[in-house]
Amino acid sequence: MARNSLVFGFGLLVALLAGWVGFPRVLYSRQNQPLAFHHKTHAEKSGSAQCNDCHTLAEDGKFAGIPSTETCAGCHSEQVGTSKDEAVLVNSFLKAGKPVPWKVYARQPANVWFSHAIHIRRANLECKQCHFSYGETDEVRVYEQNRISGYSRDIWGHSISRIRFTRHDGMKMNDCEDCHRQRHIEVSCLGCHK
Amino acid sequence: MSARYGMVIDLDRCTGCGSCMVACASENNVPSLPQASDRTGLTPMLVRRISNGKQDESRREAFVPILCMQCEHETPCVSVCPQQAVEVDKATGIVMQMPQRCLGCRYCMTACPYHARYFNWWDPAWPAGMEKSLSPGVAVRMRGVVEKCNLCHGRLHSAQEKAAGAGKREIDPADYVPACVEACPTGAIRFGNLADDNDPVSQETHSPEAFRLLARIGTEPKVFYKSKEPWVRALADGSGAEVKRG
Amino acid sequence: MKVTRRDWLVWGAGATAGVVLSPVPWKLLGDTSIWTQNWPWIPQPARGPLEVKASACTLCPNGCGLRVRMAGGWPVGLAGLRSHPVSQGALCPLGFGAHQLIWHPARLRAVRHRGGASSWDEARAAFVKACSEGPVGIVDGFPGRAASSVFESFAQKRNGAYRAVLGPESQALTPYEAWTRVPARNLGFDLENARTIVSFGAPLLDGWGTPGRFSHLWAERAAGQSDPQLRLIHVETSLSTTGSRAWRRIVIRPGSEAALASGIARVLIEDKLVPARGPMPLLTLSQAAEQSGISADAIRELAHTMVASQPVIAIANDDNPAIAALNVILGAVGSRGGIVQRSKPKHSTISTADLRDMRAVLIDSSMPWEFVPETRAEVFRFAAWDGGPTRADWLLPTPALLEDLTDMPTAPASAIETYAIAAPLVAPPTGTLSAAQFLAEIDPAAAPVEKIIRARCDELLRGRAGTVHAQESTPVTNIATAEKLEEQLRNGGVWVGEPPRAAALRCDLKEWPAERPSKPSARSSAWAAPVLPPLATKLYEESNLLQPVPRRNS
Amino acid sequence: MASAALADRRWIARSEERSSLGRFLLWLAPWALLLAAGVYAGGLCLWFGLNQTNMDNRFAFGLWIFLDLSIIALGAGAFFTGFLVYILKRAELKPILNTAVVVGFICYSGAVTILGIDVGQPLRSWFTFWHPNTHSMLTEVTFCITCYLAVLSLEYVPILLRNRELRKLPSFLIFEHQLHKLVPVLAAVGTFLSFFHQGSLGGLYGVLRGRPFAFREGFLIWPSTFFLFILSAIAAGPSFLMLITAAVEKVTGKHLVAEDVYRRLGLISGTLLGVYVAAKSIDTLIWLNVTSAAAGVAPWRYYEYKPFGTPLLFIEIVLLGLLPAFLLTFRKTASRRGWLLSAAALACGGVLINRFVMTVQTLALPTLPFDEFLTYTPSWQEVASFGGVIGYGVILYSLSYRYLPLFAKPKGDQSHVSLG
Repeated sequence: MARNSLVFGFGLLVALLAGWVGFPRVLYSRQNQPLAFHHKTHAEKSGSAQCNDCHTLAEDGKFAGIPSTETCAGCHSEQVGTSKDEAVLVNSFLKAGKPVPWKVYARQPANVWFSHAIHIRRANLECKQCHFSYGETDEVRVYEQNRISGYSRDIWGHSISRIRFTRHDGMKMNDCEDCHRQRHIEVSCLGCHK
Repeated sequence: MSARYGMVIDLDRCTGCGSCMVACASENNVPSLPQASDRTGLTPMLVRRISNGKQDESRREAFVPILCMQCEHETPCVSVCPQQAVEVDKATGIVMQMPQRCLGCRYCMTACPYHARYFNWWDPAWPAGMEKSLSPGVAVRMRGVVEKCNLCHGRLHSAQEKAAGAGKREIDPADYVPACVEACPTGAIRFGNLADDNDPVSQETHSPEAFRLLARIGTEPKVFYKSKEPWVRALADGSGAEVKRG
Repeated sequence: MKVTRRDWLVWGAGATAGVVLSPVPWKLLGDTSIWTQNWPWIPQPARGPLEVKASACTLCPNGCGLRVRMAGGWPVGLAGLRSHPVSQGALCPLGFGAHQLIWHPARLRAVRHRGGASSWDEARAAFVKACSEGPVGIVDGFPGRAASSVFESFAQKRNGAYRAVLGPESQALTPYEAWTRVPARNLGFDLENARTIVSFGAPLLDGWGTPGRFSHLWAERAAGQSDPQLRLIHVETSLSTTGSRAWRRIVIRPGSEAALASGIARVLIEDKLVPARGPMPLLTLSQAAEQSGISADAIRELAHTMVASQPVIAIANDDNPAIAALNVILGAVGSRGGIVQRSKPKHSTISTADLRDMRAVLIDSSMPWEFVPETRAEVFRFAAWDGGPTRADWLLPTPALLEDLTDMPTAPASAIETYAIAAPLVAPPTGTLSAAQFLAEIDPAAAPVEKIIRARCDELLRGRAGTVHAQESTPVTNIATAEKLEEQLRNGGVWVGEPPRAAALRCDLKEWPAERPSKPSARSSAWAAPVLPPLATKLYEESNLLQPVPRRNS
Repeated sequence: MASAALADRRWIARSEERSSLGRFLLWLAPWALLLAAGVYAGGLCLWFGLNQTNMDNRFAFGLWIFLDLSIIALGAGAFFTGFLVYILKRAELKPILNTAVVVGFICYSGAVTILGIDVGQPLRSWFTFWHPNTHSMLTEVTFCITCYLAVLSLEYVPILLRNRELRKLPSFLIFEHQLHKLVPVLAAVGTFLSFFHQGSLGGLYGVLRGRPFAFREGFLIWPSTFFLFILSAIAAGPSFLMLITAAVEKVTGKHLVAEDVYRRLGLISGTLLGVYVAAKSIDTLIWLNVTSAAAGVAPWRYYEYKPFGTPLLFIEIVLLGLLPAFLLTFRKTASRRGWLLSAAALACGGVLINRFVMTVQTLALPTLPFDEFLTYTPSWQEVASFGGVIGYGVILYSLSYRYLPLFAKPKGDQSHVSLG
């Protein structure tokens, strides 16, 4: 019997390790951003502290998202500094007139309708509320993509168990719902889906 | 403050041109599949031809645009859906169909007396390049789910965003007009907030000429019809014997 | 130690328990269903800013005002332009799906010669050779455009023929040319002021003239009213939608429209319902009754009803002179609510020169695909789409709607003069040329469309008449330069001339025209494109609203 | 071959006489073919979607739903026999208990499989458990059927473990004995679940106020069809068991259960059928005179459409209801096997017709005044995939019959018999 439980426990352990440690590594593919963009540096150099200095929210409620290459060209019309990425930016994107294929961590699927205007202008939420303080760091995060659903890992959140250690993890529907529940805001399915 | 969006469709004004059908399909990214027939196609807005059955000068025809009736009471499709893919929105009264939640059991289709629900029998497809013409407000549905008229909900979204951008809570009614209403050349389809007594459309629903399809099964549709012709008003009755198809 | 079979079983049991307690099964369950919600092979609309542009529809001569929603630089939705004075925010059902025509599978993208692949150079060479060998005919579906005058001047230089083929709406006006000495293109039906309209088979509610025009009138003044301000009497030979919607419906024998018209005219004159204005019809009332298949009393009753609420106007669906003559008797020609002359006469003339003795015939993309010139000449067919089998020798791909600069003159049968410009909103596919561009390449001396349009704007400005209808309407006199005017028109503005002066039109009809049965007109529908928008299947295949059109959507 | 035959014999109970392996395989072959065709057809539907069927927007439900409802009704014998034996202590029915369980398992697993193909998005069907809409009859059905299928599997296991070879493993034997203690509980649970989903299947249509032909008033949240379906199911279940058993006796040429078991089943089936027919007639009258009128429809208009119409109503209630009820209960006829079985067949037919009327006729009839009466013919894929289920059923039953003690022998130790 003792031997039995030992063998059983061994099987259990192997499976648990595979499931909790191995599986996430297999499930998500890791992709680098096309350019090493540093939020902090840009904030300092351009002297713009506010998110919406670059990620503008227009009067008609339209949110610009990631700034266009025209905005980059404002400073980077010619190479600034000597880094390899700098050359790439100027030559293969700005000069070529091609948009930079950023991988968007917070990208929601096509069936989701999200209005920054409503959340910022009406609910006065801070960008951090959902986007963490990424904008203040100088790290270039690796973009992790779920191989099956194609979602960015940020949607599910980084803890595979969805037991959050930081409040800012996960942008799943449940996370939207939690926030809405706290604020007693009732939204129908098509309130956020299209 | 919660609205009850509805319609009054003046059947005496409808000439059966079908503009509403095409405008609806274009707005809602409804595919046009060569293999689809009048029994398997997707027509969230469908104009049906009826007549008084005569074949001489005395023949009268009418056209009945059929869309989701937005039933207010005992909404047949909502109670039957096993996984809450259909709901009546408290804020707008719109009966909402969620293709991403739907498992395609089609129980709601058997429940709908108006045949206003459609199943995606095929994967949606467009000729090469035509996907660039898809309207951005609406996600394309996948094969194997039910869809129906959501009262151009994408347009409500843009109206809400516009209001929020201007820091307003309420949308400007002019910003939210469904595609079929906008398209109708004779103004036969009128759209408004039935909860607002000052809304002309809401007042029209009380006219003696206004009626609802199958009124007596008690689903209280928010889509009303109206006509001066008695034989057309007979539509209100399920057993409307004097009405003939086509 | 020895590993037994039992050990494996136990180990497996443990592993199974472990897997169940791990995220693997649950996460996979979730992600596979999310996958079904975002199947990679299902196209989704592009992300990008939405902009709204105003333009004009160029699919038929009516040129309805278009509100174009664009996303990512491509049109994603069409709607009517409310500010357009004639179409008044309406489009035909096909128009609402027209933006997808750009991507229609039948889109022509390369020159074809007798079914085989060819090139613009070969086509140009062949056309130049033809021009040098004999006269060329040019066939135009929407006369009066800048392109039309390119065609005309080219044809004149080559002592060839320019021919415009008219739709039924304009054809119904041709008989008056002889009696009023005003070209039919400058005449119009003043429906807006009529009280009684007698249509002899004209499908007024079923694709006649500008879609928004009559349907608006009818909806506001007639729909559902037992004693309407606007009485629509529909004479038809087979039960039609317009008939079932009309205030009165009269069913007669096929081809007997003229007979009925004569009968009515005779009653009008005999019963002194109208002052004697014209000759007595040749047909007696009994003959008319006998031919049309309705009783003499019915005809007399009809005549009395017609004049009961005036102004009254009769509208034919072809160029039948008898119905035109009836209008003369009714006093409808040159009177308010009748046939009127539009404010600004255009000098362009409609030559009905036949194309039999031409060396080559150039057919513009504005002509319906069905049109077959009665000629043995070499045919150069311009089209944006392939409509299937054709007798044309050359198929030459042109820009489609929203891709080409075109001006849209007054819609057929309109009572008011209008002028609009459809500016290109998207770039046409490489390797496409409009007929006008093609001719301009051959004859560098000829003025290009851009120049002509500018000249016309200049002309309008100097005319100091009319207003430009856009978001708000501006009198031409308040516009500084032709550039400004053109810019406004290019952005969806519509120039509208002064209201017609009915009395300006003089008409004398010597004797009653010879009877002849009505014949279907050369072009059945205004729709010029050889294909229908894909979404037309909603009307034809996916519902039984309309009878299927077999070839059109191929 | 010889060694195979030997191995095969080792698995067959010592006391049992079975045909040679060769003959057995020969018997399975055609059914295997049917199953293969079914798997192929079902695969087509899963891969290309439901455009493989002939269903359409009006006929959103078709052949599959009709047959699902039917076999679930016929499978009711499983829970009902268990109920009679363990709850009502009708020991004389024990001999057919195992067969009842196997038949039930086949019917339910088959139905669930077909439902899996019938939905447009099978990969999302678990949403019903995650976001259930408690108001939906379909939710009730889904939950009960899946739970009851689990119960049936648990009831199946002990039978499985009675296999000659498997019994050799001591742990299995212990496990089986434990399970056996559980069986009465399972029977009780099964009964409860079955009552609900059989009813909910009826409710499925009874609640459709949008389909006046099917809509029924009822008791609390349950329309009358809820109770009628339960009744008809438990009435037809035993009849179906009789037919199966008789068929097995015919095929194997063995005398498996005592004559009085048949008569007992017949009596139960007949009596319940009588009650059902009475209830159904009352329900129909109420619908004709009250319910339909309230919905503003002329009830008789629904019976004008051929090929259905009043004849079908007569066949359903009288020919396939009243008549078999009489034949099954009337001593003279009930004592003759021929009469008994044909009556049982009629009874089963009656339930089939009822399910057909509720599903297919309901959808064929117009609801809007300008609707037309529609018909639909299933595609070969629909037919074949259901043929697959039949093939699967026969194969599973044959295997169970060959290697498991389905029919406890009249004499022999009771412990065998009790193993249900």
